[in-house]
Amino acid sequence: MMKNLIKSNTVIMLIFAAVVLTAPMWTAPIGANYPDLLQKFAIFGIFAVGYNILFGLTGYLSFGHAAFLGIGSYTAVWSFKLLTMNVVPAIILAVIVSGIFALIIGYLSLRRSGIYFSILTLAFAQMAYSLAYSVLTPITNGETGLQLEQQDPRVIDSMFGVVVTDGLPSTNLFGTLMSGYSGFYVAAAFLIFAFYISLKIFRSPFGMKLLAIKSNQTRMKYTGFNTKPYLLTAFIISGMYAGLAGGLLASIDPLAGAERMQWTASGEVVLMTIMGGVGTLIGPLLGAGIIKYLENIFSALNKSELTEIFSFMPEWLQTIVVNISNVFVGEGWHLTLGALFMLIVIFLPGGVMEGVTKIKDFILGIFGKGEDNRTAEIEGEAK
Amino acid sequence: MKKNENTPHLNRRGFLKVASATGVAASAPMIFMKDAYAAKDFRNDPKDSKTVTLGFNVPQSGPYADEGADELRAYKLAVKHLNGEGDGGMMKTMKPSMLKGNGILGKKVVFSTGDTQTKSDAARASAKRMIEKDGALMITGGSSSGVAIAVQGLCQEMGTIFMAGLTHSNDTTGKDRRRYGFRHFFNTEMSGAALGPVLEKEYGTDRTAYHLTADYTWGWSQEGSIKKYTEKMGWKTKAAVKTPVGAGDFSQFITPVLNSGADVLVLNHYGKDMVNSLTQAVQFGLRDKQVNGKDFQIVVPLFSRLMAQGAGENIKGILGSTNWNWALKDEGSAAFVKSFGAEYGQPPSMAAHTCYVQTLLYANACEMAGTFYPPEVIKALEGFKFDGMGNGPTEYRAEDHQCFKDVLVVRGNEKPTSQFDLLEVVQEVPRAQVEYPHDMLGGELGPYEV
Amino acid sequence: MSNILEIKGVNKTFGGLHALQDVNLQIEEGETHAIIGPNGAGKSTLLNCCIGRLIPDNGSVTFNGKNMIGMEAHDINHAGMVRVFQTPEIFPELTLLENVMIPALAKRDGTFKFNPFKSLLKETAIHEEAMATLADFNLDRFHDHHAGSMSRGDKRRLELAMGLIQHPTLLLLDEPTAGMARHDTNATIDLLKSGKMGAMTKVIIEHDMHVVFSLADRISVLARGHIIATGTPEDIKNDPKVKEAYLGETEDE
Amino acid sequence: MDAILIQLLNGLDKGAAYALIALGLTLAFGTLGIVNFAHGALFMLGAFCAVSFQKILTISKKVKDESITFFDAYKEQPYLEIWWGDTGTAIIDYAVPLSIIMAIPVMLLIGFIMERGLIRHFYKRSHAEQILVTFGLAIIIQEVIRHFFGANPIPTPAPDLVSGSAAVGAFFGLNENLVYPWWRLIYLVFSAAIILAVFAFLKFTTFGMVVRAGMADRETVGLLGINIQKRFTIVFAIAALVAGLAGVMYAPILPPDYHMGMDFLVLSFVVVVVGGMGSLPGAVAAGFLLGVLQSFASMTEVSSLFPGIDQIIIYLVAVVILLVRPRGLMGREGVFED
Repeated sequence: MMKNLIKSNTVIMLIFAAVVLTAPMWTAPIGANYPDLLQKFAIFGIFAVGYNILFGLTGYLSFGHAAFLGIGSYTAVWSFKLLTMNVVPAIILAVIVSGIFALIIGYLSLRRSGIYFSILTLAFAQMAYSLAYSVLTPITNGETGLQLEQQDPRVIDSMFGVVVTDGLPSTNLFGTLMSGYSGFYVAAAFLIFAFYISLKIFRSPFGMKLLAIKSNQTRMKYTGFNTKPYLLTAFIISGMYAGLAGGLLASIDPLAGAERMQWTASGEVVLMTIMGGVGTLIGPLLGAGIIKYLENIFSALNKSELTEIFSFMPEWLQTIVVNISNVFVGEGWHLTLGALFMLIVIFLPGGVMEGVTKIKDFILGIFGKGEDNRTAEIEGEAK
Repeated sequence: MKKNENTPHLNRRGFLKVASATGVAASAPMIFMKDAYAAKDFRNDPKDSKTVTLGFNVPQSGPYADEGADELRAYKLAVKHLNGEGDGGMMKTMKPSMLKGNGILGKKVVFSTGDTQTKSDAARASAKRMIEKDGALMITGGSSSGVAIAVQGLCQEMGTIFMAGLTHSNDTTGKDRRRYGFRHFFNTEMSGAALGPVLEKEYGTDRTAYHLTADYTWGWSQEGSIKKYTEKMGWKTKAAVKTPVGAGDFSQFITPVLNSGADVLVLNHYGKDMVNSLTQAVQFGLRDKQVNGKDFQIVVPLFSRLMAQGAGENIKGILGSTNWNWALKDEGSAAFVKSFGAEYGQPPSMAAHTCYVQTLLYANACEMAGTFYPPEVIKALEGFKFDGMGNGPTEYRAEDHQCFKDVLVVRGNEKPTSQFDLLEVVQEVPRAQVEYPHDMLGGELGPYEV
Repeated sequence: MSNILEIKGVNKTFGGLHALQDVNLQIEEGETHAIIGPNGAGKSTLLNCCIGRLIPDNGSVTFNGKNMIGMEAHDINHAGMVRVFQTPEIFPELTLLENVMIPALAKRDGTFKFNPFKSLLKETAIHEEAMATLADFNLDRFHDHHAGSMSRGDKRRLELAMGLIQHPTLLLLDEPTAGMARHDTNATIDLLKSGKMGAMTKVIIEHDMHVVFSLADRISVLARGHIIATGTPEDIKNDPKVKEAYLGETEDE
Repeated sequence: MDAILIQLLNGLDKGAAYALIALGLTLAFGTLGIVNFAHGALFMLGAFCAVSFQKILTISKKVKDESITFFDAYKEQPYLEIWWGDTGTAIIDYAVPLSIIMAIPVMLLIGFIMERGLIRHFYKRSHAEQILVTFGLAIIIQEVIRHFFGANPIPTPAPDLVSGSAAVGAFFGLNENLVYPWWRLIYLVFSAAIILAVFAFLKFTTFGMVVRAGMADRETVGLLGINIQKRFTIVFAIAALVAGLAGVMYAPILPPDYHMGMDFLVLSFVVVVVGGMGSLPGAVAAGFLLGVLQSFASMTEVSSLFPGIDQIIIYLVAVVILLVRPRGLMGREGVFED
């Protein structure tokens, strides 16, 4: 009974939406309840969820997805500059343009598999990055990043006679400004939508076929499937997710920089996905959240704040704890990141989601209801 | 048209106020309230709070991490001095000064820190955190022009004052200048103007230069300025080659210099690129060469002591410009070096100096304005003339928010007397020589009220 | 009776090795045709040439009147020729049920279909058919187990189920009972003889003579890349060339 | 003509570094099946062997500069110089080449510890997990180095005798002005020697034969029942050593900093893959090929024709090669394709 309830799409989506929309509340105790970080959680969540459609379902490890994030951002900023400050056209264009690039890059890269595929995607993304940083500066504004200017044409806005009072205009969704908490809620709405699509794909025959390709591609061919278009479709979808994330990044903060396309950015989404749990629905989101949290909160802690945090301890212990933990925060946040990567792979090979499953099993075990829990989501569906 | 009804003016003020003031509970529904603000209500107004928060946004990871660490040291020192702790440093030498050593406007100064990673995205995220979460009233720091411009743009949108750290590109106070952004550091135009005459004196007017330029905005800005001033005095430019940022091995760019007929190599590189290209250029024997009957010379237009450390022996005898050096003997510099040295056991870098000065200047402007309200603080800073902070009499030009002061031309020290004594000051180029019209570089400051 | 598969003059060499030499073979509709021969005789190579895994150097493979050479593997599958593999080529990470649903979907959806918004829950027809097929092979109680965790015998039967559910015109079976216990082998023979499977046209490669003589209507013997004999089980038993080919090689396997 | 010759030298020199790094990487790939994202960090550790050795040699007597009162500024004189005079100076001068003596045991030890402590538990795990764990390790190594040495590059000059340039042009009877730094020529020869040594080791020793068999077919070698575990450890240690030596000798060309490994990491993966997974000659050939092409692409004649080509040449070539040759220059079927 309970199990069926949990497996129902509607229930999952309701719970998911409730959790996402109340994020400003439950992130308060960990100090993450400010708009910028919440927006980043949602946007990189979309990026990771989309990446998981490629990597989690087909097993193809792309090392160049940041290129689509960057392309989405540039497209969106250009839409703000040329068309209108409304985010709707910007995001639609971002998704379409990154989809087109994903089609081209995917078509070429998918001619190879395994590590050869990975390096091809990496090479394309690095070319995009290098060119955006230097030669393509007229389009990308190079190192500084593409920014809005007061004298931008914005033809649609000027057609409707929107007056720019002073300073730079702001991005908006039919009048609702995109910065701050409203920006978070717009991004959250997109995340819920993106998650819903991902859930549908995971639980569709299409998704099952992608999983089967990951499991045994040769067999799929002899079973009568042309695997190339399946892989390409998955590649394009995940590229469009990245474009959506990039477009949202630019909508909330209208600036697009080349470093968004660098290999480290591509690597970041890979790490988010693996850390959270490849092929699980929620895992990549968790991974994105953890990495962004470390980057933004841990890097900002310093000794005086640590002293405050551990103030409940006796003084001698506090000094020791503060001195030890000080190594891992502030400029040492990279160390925490590295250590976390290692600990998770060593102790939780399936990512954070495996930890969640283990805890769930443990609790179920206590109540004597140990069930055969498996990571694949689909089989429960097909019953 | 629905759209028009809802967006009569694209103006973010109403929203900002609400978002900044809220915790969580108030967030969602109140976003839609507009224009419900009183005249001097502004983001992160400390109101009755006993403290005021400043945001120090410095590179803590990546290639400029050491520079960032030094900036942070300077900030912490400035906070101490503002709060009346320590020996007061430049607060005693700054003229005119309204600083009393009791914080700013009687409120104790506290700070939050962030890591720019020398990436625009990360720097903006970290600045936003300090503004949105920690309630920072002013953002300062950074070690690259790309980051400075990106954060400056953000601060304009957020209505938070930005006191730039190390940023040398013309654009920061040129085409990308902002009303809320202020730069104490000098720029490539001033480097060119200062270096030009010295180069003429040292190497003559009959020279042919070869530029290697880091392929991004700062590099181009630097190349343009040096070209402008060297060509003015009769130098020819043989070639200007762009090199990829972070190339590591520059051999393929250096070898063409050997037989190009040029007798000066200008390295428009900074940081690791500079260390690598200079080290390798020296290995290729460029400094031992004779071309056109003259000794081959290398010029590095922007120097910093931290980078000089990385280049080791190779820096000896090479000319460049710098914003400030700890060996300066004026009263302000001495006071700063003394208190920095006492605190950390080493001299401050030029980035540290700029950051320290910027913090004091902001605090003083608040005192002058008698409020934290940014437009009033901005007005207090605009056109502010001061002295006693190194670099002689200085002015924050109102039209572009660029500081004008003496620029140092330095040379890598041939005989250092200590591990810190890497640069010797060749000339303190007077301010008048490096000044340029405010409209020369274009750009719009934008509005006071956002 | 008409020939459903016609192999004419097929040659295949690997480097210096002549794996298939001028192979001619006709499979008639409705028959169960066994191909036997010593190890390395070229049996698997022959199957691979039929399903597009290998491309013969020359000769023709005609299935249902259509030339198969150069066709993509997935197109050959949809033409109606389906292969069951010797080493189980299943989807180890998927459940048994999913393993069987995949080929059923292939049959329905064709080589490519983009239906990401259809829920698997709504695929009741496919679901029922898959369960029924699993039941045919006595696997239905394991339907939610991962295929990778099953025993080798179960995997072989799963393979058969995956082939069967596509209702192929011609089923190519590569040693369907290899590695099975005697008990399982007999059960498999019964399966292949009766019901839907029994009526299907089949080509079986097999070592186990017990299986061959229990199932085959006709037998071809392949030795060193040549077909040396084709005929009924009785003919083959008495063929001197076959005896010669197997003499001295009886110890193989 | 001269320009081409010298760019060829540049390219070979760059290629030598790429080839050396890729060699160790592909050795670990091919035999152990491990995707080692910490390989760049090993290169960096090698360079820091040179740095630490130099630091040890230059432990100095500090004479306070009395003119500076605010903080302690010293005039430093290494004890070696004080004790042994010119001999001491000469030893310090040769710090980088001498540090090889230290680098060999250190790198072997690091490789040994890494393999025993971590890598061996990941042979059977997915590539994704290998990437995550080795990347995490690389970050940690980097941060530790930064903790001790700071983020700034540290100058590690070549010995005085070879810090200048050799008159290559005069030697070949070409343009007199054609010179090339001694140290780069030394690096080239050194790389060639290491590459040959590794190849000879694999070719002519029984140990090498097992390793090569392992690269051809890992499963079978496992079945041979030889103590494969021990051999794997040694192979990994050798890979670490090769990376480390590449780093030591590169230090005078590129003043080491904590991040230099990451800068080379991606590039070395591209080299390995372009060469073909698991192929040692492929990795070496690809290293030299990409190095030379990179040099030529930055000639003004080329880059003015195709703006930006020097920025992307490596990746462009990688794409073209991988599309034309499915498994890189010399890769074999079925290796790392799933």
